[in-house]
Amino acid sequence: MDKTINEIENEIIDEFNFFESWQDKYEYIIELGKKLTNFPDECRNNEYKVKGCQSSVWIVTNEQSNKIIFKADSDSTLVKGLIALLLRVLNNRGADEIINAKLDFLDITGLKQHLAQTRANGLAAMINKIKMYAIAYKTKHESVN
Amino acid sequence: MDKTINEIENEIIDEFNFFESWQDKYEYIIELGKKLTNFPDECRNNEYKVKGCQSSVWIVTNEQSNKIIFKADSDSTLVKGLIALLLRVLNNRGADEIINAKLDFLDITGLKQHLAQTRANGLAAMINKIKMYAIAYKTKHESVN
Amino acid sequence: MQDTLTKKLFDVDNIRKDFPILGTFSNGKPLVYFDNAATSQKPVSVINAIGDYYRNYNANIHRGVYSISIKASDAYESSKRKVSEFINAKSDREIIYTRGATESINLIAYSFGADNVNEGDEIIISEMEHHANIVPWQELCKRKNAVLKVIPVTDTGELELDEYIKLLSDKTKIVSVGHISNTLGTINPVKDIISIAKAKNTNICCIVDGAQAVHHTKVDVRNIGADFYVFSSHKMYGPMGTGVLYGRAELLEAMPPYQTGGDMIENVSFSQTTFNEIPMKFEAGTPNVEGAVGLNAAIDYINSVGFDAIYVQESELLQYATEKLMEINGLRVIGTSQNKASVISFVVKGLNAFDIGVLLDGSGVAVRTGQHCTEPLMDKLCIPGTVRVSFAFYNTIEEIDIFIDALKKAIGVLQ
Amino acid sequence: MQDTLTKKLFDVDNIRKDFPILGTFSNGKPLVYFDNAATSQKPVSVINAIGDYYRNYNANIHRGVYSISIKASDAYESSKRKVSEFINAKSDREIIYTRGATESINLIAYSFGADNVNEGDEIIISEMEHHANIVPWQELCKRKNAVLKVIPVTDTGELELDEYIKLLSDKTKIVSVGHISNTLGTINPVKDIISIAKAKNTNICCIVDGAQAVHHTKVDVRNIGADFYVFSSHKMYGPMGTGVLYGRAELLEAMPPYQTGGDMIENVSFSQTTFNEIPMKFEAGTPNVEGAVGLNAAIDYINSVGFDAIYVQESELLQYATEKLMEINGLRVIGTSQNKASVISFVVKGLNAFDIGVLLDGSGVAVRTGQHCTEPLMDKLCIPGTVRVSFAFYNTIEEIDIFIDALKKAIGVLQ
Ligand SMILES: Cc1ncc(COP(=O)(O)O)c(C=O)c1O
Ligand SMILES: Cc1ncc(COP(=O)(O)O)c(C=O)c1O
Repeated sequence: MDKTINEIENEIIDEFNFFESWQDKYEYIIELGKKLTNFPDECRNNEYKVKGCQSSVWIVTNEQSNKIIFKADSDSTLVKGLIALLLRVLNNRGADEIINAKLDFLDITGLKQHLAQTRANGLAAMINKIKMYAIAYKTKHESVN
Repeated sequence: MDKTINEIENEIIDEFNFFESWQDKYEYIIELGKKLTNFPDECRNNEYKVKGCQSSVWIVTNEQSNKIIFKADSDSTLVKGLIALLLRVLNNRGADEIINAKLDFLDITGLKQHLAQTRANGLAAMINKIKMYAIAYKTKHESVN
Repeated sequence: MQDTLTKKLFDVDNIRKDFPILGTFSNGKPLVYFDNAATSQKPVSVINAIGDYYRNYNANIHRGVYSISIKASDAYESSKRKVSEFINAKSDREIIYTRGATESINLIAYSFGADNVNEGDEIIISEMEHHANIVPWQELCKRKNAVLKVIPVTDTGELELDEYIKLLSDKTKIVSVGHISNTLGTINPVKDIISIAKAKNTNICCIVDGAQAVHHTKVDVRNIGADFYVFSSHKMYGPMGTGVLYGRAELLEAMPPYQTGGDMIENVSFSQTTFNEIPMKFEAGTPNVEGAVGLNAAIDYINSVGFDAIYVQESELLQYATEKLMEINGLRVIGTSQNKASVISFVVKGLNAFDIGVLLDGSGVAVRTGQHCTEPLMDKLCIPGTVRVSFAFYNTIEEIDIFIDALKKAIGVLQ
Repeated sequence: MQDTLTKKLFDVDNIRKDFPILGTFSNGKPLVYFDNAATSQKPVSVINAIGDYYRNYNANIHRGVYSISIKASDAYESSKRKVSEFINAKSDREIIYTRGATESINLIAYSFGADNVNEGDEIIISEMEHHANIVPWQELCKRKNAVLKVIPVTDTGELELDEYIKLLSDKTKIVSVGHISNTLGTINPVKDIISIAKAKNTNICCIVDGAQAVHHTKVDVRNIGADFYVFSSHKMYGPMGTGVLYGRAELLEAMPPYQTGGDMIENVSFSQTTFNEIPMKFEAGTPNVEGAVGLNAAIDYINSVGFDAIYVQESELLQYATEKLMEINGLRVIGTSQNKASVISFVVKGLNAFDIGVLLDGSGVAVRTGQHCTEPLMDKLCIPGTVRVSFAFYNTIEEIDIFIDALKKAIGVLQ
């Protein structure tokens, strides 16, 4: 995967522009959510849980040749769809890239306004967690060098 | 003094109807207030004080041939004027008369709305006190009989 | 014949014109507002009363010597009298304005609790209480080393009165229960609950959380026998920011003040401060006259519609919506008490409540999803949350049809 | 030249059109509203913001999944950001909405006091404090067996800083002073007061009661160095029923909650309840969105007028009125500090303040009389009360002329 974060964000923005109604956009997100199935069952517990008022989000991470790999899940299909979009942008990247990502697509697509901004869904907490992982990874990596 | 409470109240109502503006009515009340000077100096203390937020009211009482006699004072000239009106109606009467007095003139003249209703002036507390005196007097009197 | 008569009692189309927001659009669709248990919408008479207040007689009250201050004081006092009559209190001295039902309960827990609850004493609440009627008691128990006892709830969402009776003991000092459950809609037999407690010991202090009740049914605090009764203006068509604490004068008089500052004092000096009489003793700071004026207008509005008409309309909505929901496959209504207000919680098998709520919003339908500030109840029922629809008398059968259609579509997309 | 420029900065006739109540009549005379320190009047933008809220997006916030709830949440959050910028807080997490300045101080006294004030500790306030900044500390001292120390006031109505320095000790835990006196108009050197305390011990908690300040002068809480800063919406052209508590995040995070209930909790169970993060931890119950929206509009209004223009206009009113008052025989101005806001208290020899207030009302002039919730200050100055006039930027020189004429007439009648 050689595309930059920016390129993928632009892809997503184009995709969302393609839909006319929010009804359609939601359906697309739900489809993405239904397809997100690779989360390890044994990790769906409190240790990996991110606080969210109405829907729970779980996230696990590991590292592979200087890249960080995330897997995440939620009990909400919509939130899973958002996770899928988010991981499409952030997964399998270096710590610096993740830390510096502005994630403007959430605003530009209107996802933030429609879904991501409600405190209820835990997405903000998840983005936070992803960035914290990246910072922790970087600190560890730098102290090794 | 043979006039009934009602007759005196009506006199006062007529007097107030005579004035066109509240300015004039206030001036009349102030005149009455200035003339109210018979309060015994030594009684202007906490024992005889009625609670009022902004102006203080003092009141003393005694009895004379089945009638109750009040003397009262205030640091506000306006309140003194109101006291003068009130005592013109209630002074030197029997306990029952006092207890049953409705004091409608306060409403009809607009005095209540303009002056007497503000918690500030202690007039309500004074009326209360006068009635309490009358009730106490009656109780004492009846138990004697 | 009877039916036409009832219909004439109440013309919902006309009523709806009184609520400007009901004519607005949400996501391009007419707004269907089914989150009335969270907060109600406001009739134009309430909105205008607020505007009129600020345009014509806004002033600080009680100590003012000038006309608009006297007018504002009068408005504040007559609002108190209106509330007092509305719930049949003995006197407006028993009506304290707070910020909301939550603050009212906090005030009782702090101030009544200060002198009347001691180590080992017991406080009884129920499993279906709103957090506002749980956490202040937990905190009081912590401060005092007292014990919280909880009346369990049946599977249909009713209080287990047998268990309640067993919980009552010589140590019971307070019983505090909700009049109507904001999650289940259950109307609790508060009069019975109180008379049972009082039969055990007349000194048990009985508190009713009426936040979900005062706008659905005529409340008579003396008939119920409550020592305290609390509710919020914003749930009864009045403005936000005002709540009511009714308390029996005798109890209020004996209680220490809660917040302190202006208006609630009689005399202040650095050596000694004395407090004002009730109700002012419990109203520290500049009173919210706007809120009082708005609440007054809200009660006038409720009275003009009338509880008979409100009951007829809301019952019809409840019944119709329940029937339509029951027809949906995999849908389960949570809270099936015989005696219910127009609040319906439900879950759909395999689906997340939040997802359903978001999709309903896409159709202009506003519902609440989640735990509704009743987490212990959710835990007891072993569900993570529900979708809740709650109706006011201004809602219609047509709106329910729109909702049911949107719900079916949402389920289809999500499954 | 400079003068014409300043004049152009500010056209009072236009400004007055923004405040509907200023065009009304009182007792047949144009209303002259000089009781701004008690509560301010509201611009039409604030009144309309409230109406617009109830007409278009009234909803309970934070947990809503539907559009108007999201819009209402946004409005609430952006109001917080507006307040945060207005007083230059570091973050909107440091802004807590309360019912008013009084509740803000009660919250601090209860919650900060709980863990930080112990037996024998000292709390410093001043002799010119409003009851709201006295009684909560007296109550805290009672609960904790702590000691209240009082900075004396000079005859001109200023704090005796030398005495203040002497009062500071190793036991001092809290210093709480008013920014501007509601009775005297004195602007206190709060920045100096705080830096003196912090030089003694950085852990001394410094609280400023800004109820009379935020609408007169640009407040920068970080520049002042305050740990807490409190004020009320209704005195700054916003709606009643909302107040602000600014607190440094570090302190707020360490404090236990004050009121408990909905919105301020994270998880509730009968065995354990955990609390939400700041600022929600301190906001129990349904937030007053209306108040937040109105306060936001009020700050926008203040910003659009600008503190430079406000200062110029209010200084001119203060100076002109002071001069005119000084010309009256037997009249004494109470509070003659060099550094004053547009508040003037006075007494007239041999006359009662209440009588003067009532007669002024007859001429349409609204003033406050009495002790202004500063009874200890009155005791110190040996006066039973004052007449107080307090100006906002929408007041005019012509209004002062009307007031002075009416005052002279009143004095004539009363003497
Ligand atoms: C200096 C000062 N502090 C505190 C307060 C209390 O404000 P509120 O009554 O709005 O709570 C006031 C106003 O009454 C005040 O002038
Ligand atoms: C049953 C019940 N009690 C108490 C409350 C608390 O009311 P408020 O948030 O207005 O203080 C609510 C509403 O949220 C409720 O539904």
